[in-house]
Amino acid sequence: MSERIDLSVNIGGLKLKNPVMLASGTVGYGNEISNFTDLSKIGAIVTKSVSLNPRKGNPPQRIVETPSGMLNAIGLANVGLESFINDKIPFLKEVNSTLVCNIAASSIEEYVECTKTLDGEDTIKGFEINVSCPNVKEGGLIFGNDISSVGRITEKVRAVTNKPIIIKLSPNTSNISEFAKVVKDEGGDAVSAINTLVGASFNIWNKKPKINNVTGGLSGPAIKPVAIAKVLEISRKVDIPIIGIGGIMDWKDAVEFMIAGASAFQIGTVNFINPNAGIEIIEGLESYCSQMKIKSISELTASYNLE
Amino acid sequence: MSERIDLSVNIGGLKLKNPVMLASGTVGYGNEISNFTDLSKIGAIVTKSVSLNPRKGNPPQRIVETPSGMLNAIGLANVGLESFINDKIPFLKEVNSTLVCNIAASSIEEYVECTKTLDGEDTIKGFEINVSCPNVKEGGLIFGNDISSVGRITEKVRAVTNKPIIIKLSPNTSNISEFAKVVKDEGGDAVSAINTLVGASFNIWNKKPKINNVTGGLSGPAIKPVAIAKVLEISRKVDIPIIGIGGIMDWKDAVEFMIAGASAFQIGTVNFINPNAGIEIIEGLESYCSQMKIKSISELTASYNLE
Amino acid sequence: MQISKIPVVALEQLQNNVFLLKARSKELAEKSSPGQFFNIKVSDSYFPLLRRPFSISNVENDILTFMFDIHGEGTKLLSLKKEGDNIDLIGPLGNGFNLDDDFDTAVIVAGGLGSAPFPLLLNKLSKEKKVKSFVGGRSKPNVITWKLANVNIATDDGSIGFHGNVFQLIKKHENIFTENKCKVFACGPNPMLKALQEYCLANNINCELSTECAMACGFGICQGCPIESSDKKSPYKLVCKDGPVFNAKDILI
Amino acid sequence: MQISKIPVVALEQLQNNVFLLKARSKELAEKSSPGQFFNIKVSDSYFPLLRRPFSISNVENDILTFMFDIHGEGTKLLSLKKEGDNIDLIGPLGNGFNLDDDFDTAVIVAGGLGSAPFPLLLNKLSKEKKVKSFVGGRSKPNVITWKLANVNIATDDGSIGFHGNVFQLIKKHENIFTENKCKVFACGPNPMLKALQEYCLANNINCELSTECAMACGFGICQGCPIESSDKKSPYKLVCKDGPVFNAKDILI
Ligand SMILES: Cc1cc2nc3c(=O)[nH]c(=O)nc-3n(C[C@H](O)[C@H](O)[C@H](O)COP(=O)(O)OP(=O)(O)OC[C@H]3O[C@@H](n4cnc5c(N)ncnc54)[C@H](O)[C@@H]3O)c2cc1C
Ligand SMILES: Cc1cc2nc3c(=O)[nH]c(=O)nc-3n(C[C@H](O)[C@H](O)[C@H](O)COP(=O)(O)OP(=O)(O)OC[C@H]3O[C@@H](n4cnc5c(N)ncnc54)[C@H](O)[C@@H]3O)c2cc1C
Ligand SMILES: Cc1cc2nc3c(=O)[nH]c(=O)nc-3n(C[C@H](O)[C@H](O)[C@H](O)COP(=O)(O)O)c2cc1C
Ligand SMILES: Cc1cc2nc3c(=O)[nH]c(=O)nc-3n(C[C@H](O)[C@H](O)[C@H](O)COP(=O)(O)O)c2cc1C
Ligand code: FES
Ligand code: FES
Repeated sequence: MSERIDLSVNIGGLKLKNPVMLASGTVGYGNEISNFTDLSKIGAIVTKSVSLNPRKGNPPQRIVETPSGMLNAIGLANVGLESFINDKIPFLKEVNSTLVCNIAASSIEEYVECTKTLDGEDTIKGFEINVSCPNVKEGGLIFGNDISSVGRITEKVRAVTNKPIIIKLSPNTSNISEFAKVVKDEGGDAVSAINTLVGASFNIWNKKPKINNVTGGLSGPAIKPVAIAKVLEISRKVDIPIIGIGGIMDWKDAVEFMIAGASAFQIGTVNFINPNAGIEIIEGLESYCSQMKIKSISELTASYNLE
Repeated sequence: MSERIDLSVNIGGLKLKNPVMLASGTVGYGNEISNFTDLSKIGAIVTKSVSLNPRKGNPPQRIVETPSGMLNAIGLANVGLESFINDKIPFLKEVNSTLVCNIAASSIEEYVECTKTLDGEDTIKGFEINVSCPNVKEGGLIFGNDISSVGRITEKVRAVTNKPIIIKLSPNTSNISEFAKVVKDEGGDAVSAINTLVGASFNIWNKKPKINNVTGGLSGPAIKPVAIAKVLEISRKVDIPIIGIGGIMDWKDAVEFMIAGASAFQIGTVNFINPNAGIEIIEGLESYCSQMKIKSISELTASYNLE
Repeated sequence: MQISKIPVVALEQLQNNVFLLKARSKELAEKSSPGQFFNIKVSDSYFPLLRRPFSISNVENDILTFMFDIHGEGTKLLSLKKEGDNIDLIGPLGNGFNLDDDFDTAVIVAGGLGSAPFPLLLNKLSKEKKVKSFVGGRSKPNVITWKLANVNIATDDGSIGFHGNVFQLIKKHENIFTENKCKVFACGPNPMLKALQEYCLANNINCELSTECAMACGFGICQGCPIESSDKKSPYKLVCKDGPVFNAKDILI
Repeated sequence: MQISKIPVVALEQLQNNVFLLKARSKELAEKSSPGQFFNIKVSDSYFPLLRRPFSISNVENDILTFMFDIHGEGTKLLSLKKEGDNIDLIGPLGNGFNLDDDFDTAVIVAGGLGSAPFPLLLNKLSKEKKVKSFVGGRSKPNVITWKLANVNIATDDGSIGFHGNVFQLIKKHENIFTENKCKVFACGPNPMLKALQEYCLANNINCELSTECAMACGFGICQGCPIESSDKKSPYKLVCKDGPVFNAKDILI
């Protein structure tokens, strides 16, 4: 074999051994998926959005399949900050994978409180601030689609931690790069794009929404072209590291995101279908790089050729 | 068989014998598709966006398949107003299907000029104003994502025609119902939703965009859940007739759109795969209505049950 | 709990719209217990996107059997599998039926495809236990009695057996609950499970219900499959991980 | 030009990665002429979404033959068709080769799968005409000479025939153009077509090129398949409707 390819990446100070991250809400707290895959080889795990207090989540039905996609309205079901620290972090510590903690909240104060409390946890190497969950009444898209809220959240969270801050952006907007710009201006280290698209589906026989919450978030291969366009838009307009997310099923999709501007990427829905996808993607990236004579994977980022 | 079901609909003054419309840009000017389907049975044909002067359109590659969808960047290739009137309308006249003329422009004056010129054509029963094409440099989304532009276009076009005016809205925004509201306030008769979502795709071997225009518009089943959510949002917030569009492949999808709030619907991408889809949908609607004991299809509109 | 690719040895039509998919794996056969399920990839592409959950219907030596009907796209593709194909599946998943309780008579209650998990259950049941089965369906072709014992049938249209639903049929045989130390094992549509749950709780009969729910992952990472716990203070349980089999007293249907 | 469902009679492996799909339709067989194509639905679902265009490779009595290689998802699905399946296809579409011009020698030029349309062309060619074929490929397994006559072969790696590309091979046989009244019929990768086009235009040789392009509809309603016209003033031509065969002088490649 040829010489070793350097897969490591640095996303605004967050150093990962490779660009493969497992997306928030699609790996739980690591336990169950560790039956299927070697988490210690994965670049980073992003934990399920945690909020100050536990959330029960939405009543069923929470998910429905759509063409090449799925809608979910989990409603940020999570164990809450305290139980996260006491019950979940110990397992995640053992895993020996870089940990990014995703935080969701319904007020700026709650974001700040969560970040402050978790800042002391050594195991957590960075924060992903979820300002874009489409499935909760408070917070969620009310923040995510409002530039000044996103700016203020970034600013206030920045004030309480020195660890890398990633703001997870909503795609349900016409100008995602302006959101990325405000994140940069307020001291955020990176953005992740995209969270799910708002979608809905009806049962034609009883005329009820298939998702109890009426609308849900669309993920999976269906949204990949939209996500690629959003990453590209940010990449062309704003100088900030981007974590690409949306419909990645294999290493080819991952390479596409990196070419379009991503420094790293997250895989979500694919974990449900192939919980070992992350490892397979790492292998695919290595052989792609060696075929393309790429020595360091970071060369791929924003390597698009638009003539 | 049971008694005849009334499939006719009235969309803000535009009367159709059934709610099936063929979407702009997906039926050309009717000639070619008439080899495969009986256009006289279709509710309405919406012609390819016409602009004042002919447009050559974008260089190839203009289309690419994506998971359950396709991206296109045709670039509003069209014969221009004069040739449309002289060469295309005569055939469309013969077809005996209701004709809606879709207009695209890069300035408000151009919209007005086109509408005024076409207003005299008896064959044209209504106008669909395309303020949401993602694939042209001027006009397109610059208008479509700006509420005041959409308001002004509606107002100015309203001033020059008494025929029904439908504004075709962009989904690439966080608040489509506000756009629908301004259309209503400025005298528009209906909105159609949605046009394509902005998407992109890269060839990972040469790092070039697969679509020469870099970004394209995403259509097909992949976008159906997004389109349903947009129709529902408008339906819940604004009292204006809605024409649902996005990923309809069969009568079940069409019913879903009507339940979500649509008074009629358009089929686009499916025409490329099954150019007789419109007729099959009409048949499917009829048997659905008789099974559900629906006497008039308009009862279906916004019949959602959200508890 | 693992991802496996195992060879199909047969795809048989049991009756009407009901199929049996048989596949070989010694390892999975040994690990499987009644009431557990596998999450099966029905195609080689990502269309349909999600896996489809199926109960383990039976295990004979190293052959696993799944029983299904054609419901939509996914089950249609499954019905096209043939000998020699490989199927990709995750499992065995979830918690199955508990056969270690103190009972002398197993009362099997199945509605429609709800008969699926019981051949394996009867297989694993100690030979000393008695079995009484109640099987319901819309009409004769929907009644599945494959490998069941001591079967009483109910059909909605009366085309075979008792004319009425399976719960009404059980009520007609109420005496078994007083004459034996019974445990009820049930699988079928929600209204059936609900009626049975109420009845068993009211009459203090030990009862386990196999539930169904839309699933994405099937192993606890998506939180897509909640079911209300009867303990109002505790959050939802997950059908895939905490179930799919629950004791009637632990959940609200 | 119609939507048809016709039965597959055979799926044969011609060589290596090259397959022949044979399907029966008297009506379509009669309507098909060389260089035209059909837009084929490769699955029963809407995945993959779009149809796939394939040249008509041959027609024998009421049997249509398509020749293809496995390229991606669509052609993989097509290769799984078997006798008794029905395929759904639209066509015959587009404008094929014109065999009525004044020429005595047909010069066939094919690169890789570009051999596909020529069996039918030779079939329809008047018996008085002479034929000279030049077939190129990367390596021996990529050279397709099925039902061609008077074949000269070129391979990039020299594993069979001339070591070089098919255009270089033709140049070595330039004398045929002076010794006969030739018409060139070509199908293959763009660089090959381009070189040939330049050469034929420079030497005043009548030449038709079969072009390829991503297509959505295949019959003129999507405008997805433009090709630059050599007349700078006229807008794009459509590959599906105005082509796929064009005279070398009419387009820019
Ligand atoms: C734990 C468990 C065990 C099961 N065991 C069996 C079995 O042994 N035999 C059998 O025939 N069926 C069983 N089912 C139901 C089976 O999973 C569905 O019939 C199947 O998923 C339908 O897929 P489809 O693509 O054909 O239908 P579609 O309706 O097209 O499926 C669309 C989506 O809805 C989901 N879905 C549809 N019906 C159900 C359902 N009843 N329960 C859960 N999700 C559903 C599908 O998984 C898919 O995501 C079981 C379900 C669960 C949860
Ligand atoms: C008029 C015409 C005639 C053709 N005749 C033949 C033939 O006789 N034999 C044969 O093997 N191939 C032929 N092709 C090419 C054939 O259509 C593609 O190989 C096929 O579409 C690949 O589909 P896929 O899903 O396997 O590949 P994928 O790469 O997965 O396809 C993805 C998308 O790209 C399109 N695409 C991929 N390759 C091509 C291509 N070369 N040309 C146009 N679109 C492409 C597909 O249609 C699809 O929309 C012809 C193409 C055209 C336009
Ligand atoms: C079931 C489910 C739950 C999710 N939960 C969260 C969450 O708690 N927090 C968050 O930031 N994103 C959440 N997401 C969004 C994903 O992290 C990701 O942004 C999205 O699914 C798109 O990626 P994919 O197409 O690879 O799935 C969730 C997605 C799914 C499908
Ligand atoms: C190839 C193509 C060309 C289109 N051209 C136009 C156009 O000229 N004007 C317009 O308003 N919409 C145009 N559209 C958008 C469609 O009318 C429709 O809004 C969109 O495709 C979503 O519907 P679908 O998913 O059913 O295709 C075009 C769509 C496609 C796929
Ligand atoms: S199906 Fe994913 S948690 Fe149960
Ligand atoms: S492929 Fe649609 S116009 Fe040519």
